[in-house]
Amino acid sequence: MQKTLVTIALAASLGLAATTAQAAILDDVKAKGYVQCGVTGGVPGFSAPDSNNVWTGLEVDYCRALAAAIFNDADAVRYTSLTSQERFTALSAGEIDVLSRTTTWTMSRDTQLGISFVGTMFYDGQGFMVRKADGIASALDLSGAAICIESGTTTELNAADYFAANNLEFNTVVFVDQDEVVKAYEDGRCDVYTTDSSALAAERSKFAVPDDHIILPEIISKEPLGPVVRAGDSAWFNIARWTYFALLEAEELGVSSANVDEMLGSDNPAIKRLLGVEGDFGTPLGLTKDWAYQIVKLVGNYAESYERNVGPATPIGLERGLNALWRDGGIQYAPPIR
Amino acid sequence: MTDFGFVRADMVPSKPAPINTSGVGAWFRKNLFATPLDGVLTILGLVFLVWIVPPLYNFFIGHAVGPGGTVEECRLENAGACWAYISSEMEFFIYGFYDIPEQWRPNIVFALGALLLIPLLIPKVPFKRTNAVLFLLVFPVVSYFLLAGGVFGLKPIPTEKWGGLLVTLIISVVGISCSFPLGIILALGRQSKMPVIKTLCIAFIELIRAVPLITILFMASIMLPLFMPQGTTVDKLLRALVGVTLFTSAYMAEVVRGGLQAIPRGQYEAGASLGLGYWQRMYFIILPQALKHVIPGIVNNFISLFKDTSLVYIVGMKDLLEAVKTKNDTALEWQSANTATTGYLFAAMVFWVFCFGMSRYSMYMERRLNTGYKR
Amino acid sequence: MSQVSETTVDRPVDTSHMKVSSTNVAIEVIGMHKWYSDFHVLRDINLKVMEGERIVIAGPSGSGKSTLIRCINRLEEHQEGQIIVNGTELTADLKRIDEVRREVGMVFQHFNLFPHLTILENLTLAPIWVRGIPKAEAEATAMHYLERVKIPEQALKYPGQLSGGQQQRVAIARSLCMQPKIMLFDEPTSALDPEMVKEVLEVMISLAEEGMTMICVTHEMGFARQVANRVIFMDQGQIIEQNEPEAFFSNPQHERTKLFLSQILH
Amino acid sequence: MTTLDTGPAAAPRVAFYNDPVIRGIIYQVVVAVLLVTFIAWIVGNTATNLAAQNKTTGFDFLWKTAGFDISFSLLPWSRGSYYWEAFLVGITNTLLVAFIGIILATMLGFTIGIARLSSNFIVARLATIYIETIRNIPLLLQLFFWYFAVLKAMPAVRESLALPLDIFINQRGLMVPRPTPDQEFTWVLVTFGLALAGAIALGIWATRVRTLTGKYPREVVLAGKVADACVTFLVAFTALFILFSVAFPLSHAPLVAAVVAVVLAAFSLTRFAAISRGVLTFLIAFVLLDTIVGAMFAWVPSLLVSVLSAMIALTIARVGYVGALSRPPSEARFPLALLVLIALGVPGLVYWLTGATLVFEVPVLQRFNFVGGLQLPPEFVALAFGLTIYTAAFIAETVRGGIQAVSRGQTEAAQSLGLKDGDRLRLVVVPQAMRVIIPPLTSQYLNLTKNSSLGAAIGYPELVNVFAGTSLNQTGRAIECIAMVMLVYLTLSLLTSAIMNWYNARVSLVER
Amino acid sequence: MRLPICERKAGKPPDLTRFFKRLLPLVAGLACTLTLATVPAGAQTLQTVRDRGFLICGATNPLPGFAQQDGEGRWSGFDVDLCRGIAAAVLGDADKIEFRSLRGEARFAPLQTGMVDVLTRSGPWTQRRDTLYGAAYTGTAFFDGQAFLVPQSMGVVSAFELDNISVCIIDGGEELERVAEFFFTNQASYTEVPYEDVADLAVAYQAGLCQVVSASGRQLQAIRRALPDPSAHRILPERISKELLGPVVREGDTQWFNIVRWTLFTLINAEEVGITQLNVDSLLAARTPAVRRILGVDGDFGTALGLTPSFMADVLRAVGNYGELYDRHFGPQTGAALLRGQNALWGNGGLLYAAPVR
Repeated sequence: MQKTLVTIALAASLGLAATTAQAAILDDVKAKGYVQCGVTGGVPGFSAPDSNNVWTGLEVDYCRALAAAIFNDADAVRYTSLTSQERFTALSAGEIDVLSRTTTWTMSRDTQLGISFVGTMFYDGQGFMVRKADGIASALDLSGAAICIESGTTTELNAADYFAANNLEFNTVVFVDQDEVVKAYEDGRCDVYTTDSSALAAERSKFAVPDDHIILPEIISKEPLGPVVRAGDSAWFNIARWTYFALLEAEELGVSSANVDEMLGSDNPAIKRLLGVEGDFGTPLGLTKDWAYQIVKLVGNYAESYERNVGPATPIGLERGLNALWRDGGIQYAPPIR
Repeated sequence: MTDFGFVRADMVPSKPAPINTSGVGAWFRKNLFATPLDGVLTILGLVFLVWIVPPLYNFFIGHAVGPGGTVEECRLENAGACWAYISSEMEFFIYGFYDIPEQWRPNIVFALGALLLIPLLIPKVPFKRTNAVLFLLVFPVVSYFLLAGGVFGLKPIPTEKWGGLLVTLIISVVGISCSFPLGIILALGRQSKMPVIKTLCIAFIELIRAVPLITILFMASIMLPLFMPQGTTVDKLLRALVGVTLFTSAYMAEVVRGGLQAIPRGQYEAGASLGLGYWQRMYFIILPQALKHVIPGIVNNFISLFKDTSLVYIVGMKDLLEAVKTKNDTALEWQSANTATTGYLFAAMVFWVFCFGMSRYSMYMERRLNTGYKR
Repeated sequence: MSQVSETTVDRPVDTSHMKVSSTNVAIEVIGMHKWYSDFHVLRDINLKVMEGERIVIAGPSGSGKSTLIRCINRLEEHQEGQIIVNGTELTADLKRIDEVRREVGMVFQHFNLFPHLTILENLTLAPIWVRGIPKAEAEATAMHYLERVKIPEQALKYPGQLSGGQQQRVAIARSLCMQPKIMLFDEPTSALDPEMVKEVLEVMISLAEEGMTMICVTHEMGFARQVANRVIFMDQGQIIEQNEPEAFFSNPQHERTKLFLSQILH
Repeated sequence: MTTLDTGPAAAPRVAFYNDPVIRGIIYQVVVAVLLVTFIAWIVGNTATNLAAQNKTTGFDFLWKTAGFDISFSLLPWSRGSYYWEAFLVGITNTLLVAFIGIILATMLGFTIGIARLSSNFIVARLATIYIETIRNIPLLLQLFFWYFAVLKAMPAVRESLALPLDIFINQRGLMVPRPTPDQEFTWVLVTFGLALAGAIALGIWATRVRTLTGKYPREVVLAGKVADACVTFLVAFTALFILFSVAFPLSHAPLVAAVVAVVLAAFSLTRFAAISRGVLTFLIAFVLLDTIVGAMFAWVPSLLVSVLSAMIALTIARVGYVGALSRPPSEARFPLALLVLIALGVPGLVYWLTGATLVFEVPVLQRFNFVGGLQLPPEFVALAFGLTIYTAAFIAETVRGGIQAVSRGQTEAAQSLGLKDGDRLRLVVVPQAMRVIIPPLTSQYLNLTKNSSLGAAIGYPELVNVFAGTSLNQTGRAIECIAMVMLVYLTLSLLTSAIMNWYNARVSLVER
Repeated sequence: MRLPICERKAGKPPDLTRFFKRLLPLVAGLACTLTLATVPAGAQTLQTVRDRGFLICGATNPLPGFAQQDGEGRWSGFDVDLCRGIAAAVLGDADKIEFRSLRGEARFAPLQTGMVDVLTRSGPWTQRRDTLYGAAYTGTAFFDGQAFLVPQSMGVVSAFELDNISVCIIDGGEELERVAEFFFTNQASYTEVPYEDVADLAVAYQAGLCQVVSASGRQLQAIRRALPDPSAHRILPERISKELLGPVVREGDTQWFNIVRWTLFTLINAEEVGITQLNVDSLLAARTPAVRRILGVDGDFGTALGLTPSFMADVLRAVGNYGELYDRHFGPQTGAALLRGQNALWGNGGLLYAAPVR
């Protein structure tokens, strides 16, 4: 009996084990027919199963865009739900082709773990929340306002630095705990509440009337979250990088999934290049000419993905802020496709 | 009566016990008010019940929002458990990300498993051997191909998409059926006279038993990729299976060893005197007796294993518990005060039913075979 | 339980002390009934035991023999009737129970020695902690009784190291250390191998020779014949017949008794 | 795994090798070779992989600054601390939660285990329900439940649940008073240690004398009587004081309490001791019941609660009274009160004489938060709570098994020898039960310690979380971190099993 | 790193259990193999530079402000300072560089053949350059784009005010299109005056052949600096195209890529937390975690790159932070101040953003 069981186990393991070659990730991805994408266990807006049990989110859309660029099929993605402990090992070991999992780009990770950050899909960082009725539009209007803040954290230091740098009067009400800070703000103890902007949004969604509060566009500390690939395969790095840039470029050029087909007829050379009507920018990447067209067609541009997953219309309710395009006051900026 | 001779002429008829030793009153007296202290304990117990039962009833049933309810009802001030949330997310809890149109496949596997397992568990049903072979050898293969697809025109469904109760059951069933033989081999190895094999088995068993399962799974998830040749990856489900199986087999080995030690020397000698080889001796004589001795321990291990499947969240599998937790965290549309509690309670009930069933079955078998330990 | 043997002691039994001379009542049971919940296990038991009397209780299993003697030192509670031991009536009063138990020794079928204590400690435990006897004295007494049961050399061993017969003799010695006035034996030999039965019976006989009041539930009919001055036959929770051993064995009156004796004596 | 690959199924079939000795050697050589190959293969792979990922190995990272925060630490910790300090913090946090869990689980487990054997239907059934519910649900789920469903649903800070003794519970965890001893308090601690040792020594001596002579020493008996009276006074005074100042406010509460307590203490020295004891039992029972039941049924009129409590307390008092009646005279009684008094009273005296102060820094709700006191984070509370509840169910079963393992015959034999209930338990049942209980109990303790690693799932910074989690994540030194963590558990386990082997060898029953 | 256990062959193990005794050598062996097996491979560029003793650094075309040669043949400028920063990081000495000005389109060839180690300016970052030439852009050092140079006298402060003007533009690239598009969307009118060469633009503007010049910001800056009175001219802040300039390295050497990328990020991060060339040493005692990390007081971010733990402090000591670098070459004291604009930090309205040192 034991023998047969061992045989079954071996057979199963052979069946389940997949292999990837280290060197040419693209070839390997093409060979297996899908992109293996590392995601979170479930963070609403970024990567989480929706009500149909399909992975959705900003980071998931990135993976879908990658798949669209390679296979012309945004669904050619398999998701691996990873804990924060195992994410980098999984990436280094080739279990996943790309890690798109609320991972903050930091120096130690970028340089010590054998991985490369592709870019910043989402600029997170400390932000401010105010009551809508106060009519404040920018953090620069906050001079003298009472700010609820968690004491002894970098939050406090960041805020102090920001106010000093902008010559604003800094007036804080300090608490030891996050919940208390929220409570104090809700009770009207202070005018402003500051913490990481995605947390701000989450807290706001818990308020009785979330719409009475707005999150200001300014972000004053840095938590750049972005996709990560294994270091050492430049071709794959370039694909990952330019997929991200294509999402931005499409938004900048006003190409969306809705109008991408009519845009094929556009006279704008930048659009022509993006959509592969003019020039061939796919081949150097190892992709087809219309790679960016497929991305936009199947996934949409950055703005669409943002609005769909974390934008103001969703329960997450995040304003674009820093994540707006450079020309709209944000810092999302892509080199041109040329 | 001082006179010696006495012969009873009429038998004393059995008469009903005095009212204070029988009937409801007696039961009450004996079980609830035997001594004043007992009475006090009874009253305190009742006070406790009066205190705890109504709120529990209200939470679970009274004020609970039934499966057809809406999230608004769940958000009411005094609403109880939000069963509507469970029923709306049930698919995820059972199948995880498994493609919805393909969910008939796990269903068939469930049905097949039940169909093969139930007769196996009922002692009276014949064809045990055939049944066991079907369940242990044919069923896993069929299930694997049915679930994974890729043959006979079935849509391939990668294991990353499997989840919920499906994964919990897969891991526990495979873990149970693999760790059992492995545990026996380890136990035999530990009893072996060959120093190298003995040392290895002891080292393996003791090492595994010394560390928490969570670290074994950590190894499976973080270190295994480092140990493998470059570019080789091992499926996550397989990793969880291997981790859980190895872990349980060490415990199983210790239980089996207990059984082996309980077998008198004479049995070994008798086996040897019949000219049986080592494996024949073990298979026909020693193991059947030893295993019978330790059924409770084995089942306890199975229960632990079943509960331990919840740890596979470490390797990123969405088993039942992790599926519930994921939905608790991410199903914003169902957010209410009791949503998370309801989710956990649901998972707890499912786990409880399985574990309790197993323990009762073990007690039943124990009584049947009448070999259980006194403890 | 079902094993009924007729081991006898080969040596002549000294019956000189065995005549009941006392007129003091050691145990009196009057109209006693006992139920296990609804099961009427002892029915209308009436029994008077004089000091120095040796009574053997026989009967098929389940007839209530053991229950009866267990009632006598209140290991079981009776519901109706009276049990008076040494002039003390047994009630729920803990003090009286303690008093009675101090006077009544009991030997169990399964010895019930304390496995975690040495033989000597088994013997001195109760004298020290119940009677407050100094340890040295208690040990001297213990050694005395161990010699009586002929195993003084085992004093420092643990019960687990002794044979069944030795254990039962230790158990008897343990009871004797409390210097009881009455000894109850609950099938003392039925858990023993035949060759060990004899050594235990030896001890019991020598005890009888000293004039100890004894109630003995046993299947050892040889013992009953040699030692008892009364044999009680019980069935269905009641005393069916009682008589002097000779008369009992040679001329049973009740049908039930006849049947029983024919079965065990062939 | 390798050991399996070489099941003797691969036995050479050549007749020459049928010699069992040679065959055994061959098996072993094959296994050893396979194992070594396997290890070499793994090591080779690892080296290649690490090189390919441009990763370094070694333990040098331990002397680098960690740069992350640990939310809860007994040792001083800052972002600038080193990784080896993180390792220590992880170990201490693990040991802390394990230690507290073990103590609480032992208490709860013994209670439940004994309750399960109770002849009282309700008590036994409640205990059974507890055990069957708890041990059939995964611990991880229970931790999630306590942490996410219960603690998060606790009241906010300003609506904290106030428990007696200035303990507060809220979303942010458990706030308990923090003892702040001063310099002189060291002496109190020292005296406490000495007094405790003295009391134990006295107890042992008295018992020895009791065994040798049959009586406790005269002085001890006398002192025991006095101590009985003192303890009676203290307990009565406390209960009465609470009663008169909280439940039924009375002017001059301390005075009244003192007078009544003195009367009770005086009675306890006379032949009316049983009455004194009954009254005392009533007082304690009533105060406790009135408080607890009152808190449980806040909506029931307090008078009703008081009447009910009084009735129950009366019954308990009767039990106490009857128990006291059948108590052996003080000459034959172990002088427990005396020993307690020595162990607590002497340090108390030193405390008073030296003028040492032990002020409890009470957590105080300031405008928005509790300040002061010892604030235990919710992760800790949830983990300690979950581990306690879960392990207690298993300990209860162990205890039940241990008690049941002592056959009824042992009890009956002891009874028939005339041993009193207390002596019977102390001399016969407990020693036998404990030798059955202790080995599995130890493995439950070990399990609890290992299970504390699940704290990682709810964010309690124990060893696995701090070291195999955060540190590993920061440094990427997977092998080193996990090996160190496993080594800690291995050490704990080997130590425990070494102690257990020693214990087993010591207590195992001698058999033929 | 070496375990003591490796050396002694498990002489007298502690008296625990028997199996542990046997396990010990096994574990020891495994631990030794694991801990000793190491080596980062493929660190060629860094090693090459180290062996050579100096860094070879290139940029396309000399361009005033970015890279210019003084009378003695010494190179200075924004690009050169970037190189100096990298040299400081790698060699600890900012002066150990050889700067090469490369002309024409052939600029990637020297990089690929290893003739230069890094290009600090090589034409704007485009997809083709990033993917086709075996080069990799490490990040953005300078945000640029097509802009307008106007005389101060015109009184215009924004490009949106421009109407009815003549514009000198380079012919041949996309510049013409951009301008056309810009004026079309603004519904403004203009006349284009196309020229073949950048040098001609300056001449034409000076000669008054057009009122406005439109070219990339950096070219306008160069033109403006060449004018007799730079302060009489203004570069309008709007950028009508996207051009990103940044250091480029060969593809495939991740370590070198990271060194260059993080040298650049160091400059930006330093400006953000306020570390300057002047205060870098006094800040060694600072308590702010971000400062301590950059200066190598807390943590070690250098070793993994093959550099010293304090390499970021070395960089800052040598060249200052990004703001200082910018001001040195485009600030008011150059006489032709170029507003930071997009090159301001992200918190100050610009686009400069670097991942944190953590």
